[in-house]
Amino acid sequence: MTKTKIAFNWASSCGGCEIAIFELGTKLIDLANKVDIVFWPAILDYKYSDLEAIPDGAIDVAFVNGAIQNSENEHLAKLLRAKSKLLVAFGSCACLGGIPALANTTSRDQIFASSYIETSTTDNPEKTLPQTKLQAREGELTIPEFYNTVKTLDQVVDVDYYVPGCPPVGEQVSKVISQFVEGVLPPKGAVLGASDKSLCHECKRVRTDRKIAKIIRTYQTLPDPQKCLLEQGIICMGPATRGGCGSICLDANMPCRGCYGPLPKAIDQGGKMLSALSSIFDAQSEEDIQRLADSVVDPVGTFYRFGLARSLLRRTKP
Amino acid sequence: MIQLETNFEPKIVGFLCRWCSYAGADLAGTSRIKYPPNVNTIRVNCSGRVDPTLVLKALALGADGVLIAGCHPGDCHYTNGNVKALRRFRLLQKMLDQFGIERERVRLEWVSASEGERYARVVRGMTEDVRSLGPLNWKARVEAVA
Amino acid sequence: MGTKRVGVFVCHCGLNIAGMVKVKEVIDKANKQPGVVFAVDHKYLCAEPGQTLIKDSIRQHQLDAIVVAACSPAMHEATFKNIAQLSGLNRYNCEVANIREQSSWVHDDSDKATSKAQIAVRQGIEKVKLNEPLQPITVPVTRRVLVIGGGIAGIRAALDVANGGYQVYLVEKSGSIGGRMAQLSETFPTLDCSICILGPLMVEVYRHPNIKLLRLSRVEEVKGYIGNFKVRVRQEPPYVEEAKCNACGECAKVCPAQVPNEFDFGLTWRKAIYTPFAQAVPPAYVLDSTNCLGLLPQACGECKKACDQFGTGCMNLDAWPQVHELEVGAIIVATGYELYDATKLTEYGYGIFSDVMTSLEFERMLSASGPTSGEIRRPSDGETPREIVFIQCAGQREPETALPYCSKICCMYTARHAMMFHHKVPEGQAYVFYMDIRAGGKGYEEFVKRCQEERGLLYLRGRVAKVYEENGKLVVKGVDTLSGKRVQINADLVVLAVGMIPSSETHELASKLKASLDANGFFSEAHPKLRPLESPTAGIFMAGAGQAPKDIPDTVAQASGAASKALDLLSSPTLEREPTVAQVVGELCSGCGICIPSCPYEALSLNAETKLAEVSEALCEGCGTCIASCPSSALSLRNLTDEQMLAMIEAIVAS
Amino acid sequence: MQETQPYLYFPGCSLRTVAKDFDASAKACARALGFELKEMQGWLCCGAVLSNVDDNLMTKAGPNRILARARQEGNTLVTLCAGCYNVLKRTDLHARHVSPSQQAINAFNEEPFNGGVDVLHFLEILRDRVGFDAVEKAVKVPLKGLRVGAYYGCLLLRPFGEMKFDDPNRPSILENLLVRLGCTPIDYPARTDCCGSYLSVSSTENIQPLSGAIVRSARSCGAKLLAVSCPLCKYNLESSQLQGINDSPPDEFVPVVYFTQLLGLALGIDPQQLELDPRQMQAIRETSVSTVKG
Repeated sequence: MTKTKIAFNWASSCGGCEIAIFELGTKLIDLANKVDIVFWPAILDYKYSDLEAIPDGAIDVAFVNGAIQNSENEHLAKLLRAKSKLLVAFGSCACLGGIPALANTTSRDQIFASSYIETSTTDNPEKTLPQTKLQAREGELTIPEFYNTVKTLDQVVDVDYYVPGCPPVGEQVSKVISQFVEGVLPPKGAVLGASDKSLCHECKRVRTDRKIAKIIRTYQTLPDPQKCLLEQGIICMGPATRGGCGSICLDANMPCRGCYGPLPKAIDQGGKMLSALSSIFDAQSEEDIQRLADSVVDPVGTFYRFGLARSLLRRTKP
Repeated sequence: MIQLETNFEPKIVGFLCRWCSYAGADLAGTSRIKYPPNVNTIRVNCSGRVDPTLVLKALALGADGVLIAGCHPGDCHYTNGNVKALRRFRLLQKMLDQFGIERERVRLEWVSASEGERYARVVRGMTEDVRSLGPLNWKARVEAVA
Repeated sequence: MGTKRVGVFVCHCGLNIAGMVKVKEVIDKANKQPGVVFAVDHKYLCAEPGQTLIKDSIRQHQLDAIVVAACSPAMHEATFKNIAQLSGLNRYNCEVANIREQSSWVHDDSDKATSKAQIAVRQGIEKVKLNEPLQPITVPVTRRVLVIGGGIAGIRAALDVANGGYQVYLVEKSGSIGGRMAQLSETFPTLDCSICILGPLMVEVYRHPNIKLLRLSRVEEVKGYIGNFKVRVRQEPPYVEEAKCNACGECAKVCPAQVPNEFDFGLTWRKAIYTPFAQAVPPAYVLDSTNCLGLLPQACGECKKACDQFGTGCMNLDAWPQVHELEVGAIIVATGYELYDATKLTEYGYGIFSDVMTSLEFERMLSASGPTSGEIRRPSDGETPREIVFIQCAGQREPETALPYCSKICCMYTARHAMMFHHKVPEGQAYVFYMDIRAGGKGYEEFVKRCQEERGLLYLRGRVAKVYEENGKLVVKGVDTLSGKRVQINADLVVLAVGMIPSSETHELASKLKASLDANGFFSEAHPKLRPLESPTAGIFMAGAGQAPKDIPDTVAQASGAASKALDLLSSPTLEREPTVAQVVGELCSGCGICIPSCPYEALSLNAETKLAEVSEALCEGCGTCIASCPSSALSLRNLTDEQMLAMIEAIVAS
Repeated sequence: MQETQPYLYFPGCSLRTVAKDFDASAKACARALGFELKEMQGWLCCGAVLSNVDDNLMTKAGPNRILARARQEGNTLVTLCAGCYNVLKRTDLHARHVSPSQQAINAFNEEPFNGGVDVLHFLEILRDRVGFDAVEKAVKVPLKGLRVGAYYGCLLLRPFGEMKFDDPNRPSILENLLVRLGCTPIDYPARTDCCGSYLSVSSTENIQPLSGAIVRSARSCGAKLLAVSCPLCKYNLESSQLQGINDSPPDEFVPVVYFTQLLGLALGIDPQQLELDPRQMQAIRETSVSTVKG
């Protein structure tokens, strides 16, 4: 039998998704017998040329993690798209934009300014900023162009399947990969390795009355490990987020941050969470309502921690 | 980027509660009170029906403003749907501030069934505010800075 | 669903729409919309030919859904849904686009009004394409009626419903029914003695087997909906057993606590235990606990002693307020009126000069059972006034400082007052300041004419600038616009025809009933012309001055009308409710429970086994608040789903 | 309680000519109460009551210009003359919302004005900013027994919808102040009647019936003195008595003073500084039991 040809690549990401694959541990060995990894820059030295050399459509399935934040990310995404029969957005960044997409609350100029000029540890008297091209003695040097707006993978290429998670949890990953090996697949566009119901559905915490009298942040309290965090005043994205992760954050007494992304029918994860949360505000008067709303620090960062690029507005007003 | 088009006519989506504000708008009609035609209304049973997501969607689709109008607090036909609308709206406002969307563009107003004049005033005021802010044109804006 | 064959009908409404909106262009635009197979206009779609046109077109073009672009859905949505149903469509495959109230009538730029109308029509098309056929939900009707207010309106309405064979609860806040009419001396234009014609009706109410009279009662809470209201009424104790009390009055004789008698507007005194007035119904004494020297702990108790010794022993000083949980199918609101606070009209000096009085105070003075047993006396010194000035429109038709509206009855009763004065003080001289005489009504004009022609009765067309006291007389400075002269009258008594305002607790009651009020605080009607007896809130009807100032004949007519509306509602054991309620899509619900508290009607609950949310359709009012709160978008409102909202938003924005 | 920052102040023509005493006494009182009246730059005639005529836009140009200039220096403007107060306050109100007439005026004037200057009367400063309690504390010479009839006239009070200064039919602000000064305010019916205003220029004969009636009414109710806040009212009330056409014997003459002059006396300010003439002082001394110096 011919082995399934698999490629892995990372775009703008922390690399956690690569680790998620290592998490398979010994399963990797069995995997190696079934599949044939043709491209995986994170662990083996590949050049663009190696990828370019692969005939179009020769790869069975390519897993791309990371958001699209620069021209290289986009170039490789397109290249892999051409070379692969199936393209999978792997991990929250590829699916939703992820943490890198929080850059959409600012702009390239601001990011450059703080990274290359303002930060106290920076020593850059000429205020030199990254140039895409530079004439050096060796010839023209180029680095990728940094984008103003971070995109999800499917905002630059056609994507067949989505595997959310920051990172996707181990057992889900192996399940997903074997799904591809066995070729038993749902219709195009499906989300794999995640539940269609919200995290609340699998959450073991006890819910009593759906009311929030005040908002507290995790560092301000040691939450009761038995009770629903939302009812303790901690903003937990669980109600608006796909389950399937095994609620590991909640087991660690930490609220869900929303990395598994919006629910199947929800138009916008952040908007939905905002509505759900404020709906159960325990406030009647104009003042109390305002007070509660004000106590939600950084709504965008809270409700769109992983989903900004995938959201309705996608970024702050340019 | 976005050049201000001359004689720009704001496009405003209005969610009106059936019992107070929609009736108020009708009263403006029966009283023949004139106001600008920039708000097209969607009749909902209660301002509490208006999901903030729909507001975001309207803006993303290209609306220059969104008006939500309901009964005055205490007068809600469904006891306190308008209070729930207010809870959502206040938090939404805070988030829209972060997105850089001017407060004049998204408004929650109380208009009772007897306040035709007030409805006309609200529409006039909002249309003028949004007009002076210029088009929002969200999609184009975002793509312009890709 | 998307493949519906949609028909669009655009109404000219004579020139109301066609005068501003270019109907043809609306048709053309509609024809371009995907799904629209037929579009036509008509002069009056709501009239018979128009309805036939719709019916025929539905058949001819095998339409699955229609959009009617006409007046506000508040006007004729039901009519058009009915015609759709008659033509074999499900009534929910009909949408109304409002191109009159919210387009042609409010804009003066024809092009802009037209494009707004086009958008409205497109919204309707997009929505109706996604409408699902629904069957109305039938619910049982509680065949009882609650009447709030025991004045002539409430009395008449209660009697009519009761005679119709249904049980009535009549709630009255004071100690007796009768209301304002009981305080009047005569009624215009016939000069019938007011209490003589009211009294028998009051007794009839008291004796009627179908009427349960709850005096000293207030509505505390109203739940439910048309056909099935649940009303909590709190009844203060009279401390007297109605049935046993024979109104001997021994209790009042010994009562040491004297208070101004509100029935006579403080022109007389009453005891803390009293009967509101001679003909009070029920004919029993009442103890007003706020003015009693003390019940908890009992401070005096003289009344009880007297009652036990000389009376029927009907008193019980340890009584507690009662709470009645009433279940009714319809509510008739007859809360009546009060007078505008005359002390605010500082130019007339009411409350400063004791001889400036309101028309109702004067009414009491005219009444045979009143403080002066019908004689006209100056409150200051008890003298018979010779010169009397009546000021009409006091604080009325004054949008800037007082009431903007006309109370409709003042011209008539002032004429009557002037005439009565002249009958009682033949040598006296009466002056009436008026803006213009409004005597529309059977025999009214004739009556006013008669008064005006009376000797010693002078009508002055003009307003009064100020009233002040100067050596024992009230100096009334005004102008007679007909002679163009400033006039000054040194009067003994000044009577102000103060405007009518809704009873003090109207606003509070309205929000309990969820019934809307108009700009002046009166109950507003579902339609000023076509549904004047109904509140916009289904199942609530109105009678009397609580809806607008009106005289007794109009009040009685409206009361009987409201009663027949209620009877109509009760005539069938069940009633159909809008099926446009919330529903849960099970596979999407995660049972997070966020929606549960958002429902004001406890229609949402988590199923014990599945742990998923479910809706009780009988309880759901379809407000849609839960839909907005659901983070999984598992809840949706029938025929106003998120998909439909988005489709309509797109119709607005994308055009 | 005591204001330290100076108030922007509009004197107006009369207070520079016939009513210097009003101006002087008010400034002295302000100082004694711990605040300054800072005269605004480049003020000009308010246009007097003429500018209430709606169809005459030209008359509105002046007051708009004044307020536009005042706007440069602050957003409150204090007036003393009831006429100026009436004109300027209503001009500001009118300017606050867009109207064809306002647009026309703004097109005409070099500097457009769209409202936003709170025009206050000196009495409002005393009542709302300083507070009558503070005023009472500052009283050195209570004017005990001084029977004063406060005269309001029209311009402070009407049109009520716009002025919202006090109850147009039963005002009380002057009386409330006078009581704090130790005076006995006299209530009399004609307090708010019209003095005849500019008819004193066009048809003098009409002043007597109007102003004369006011004086008679006050006198018959026992007023020994009239306190006003308008130079024109003062002129009419006095002339109606001086013109001899007044039937009353001279000893029944009722002097007319500005409320600021009584305030000044009570605050212990020298009558000369308040520019009180002998006749007025005499009337005051006669009736006031307390010793007023000077």
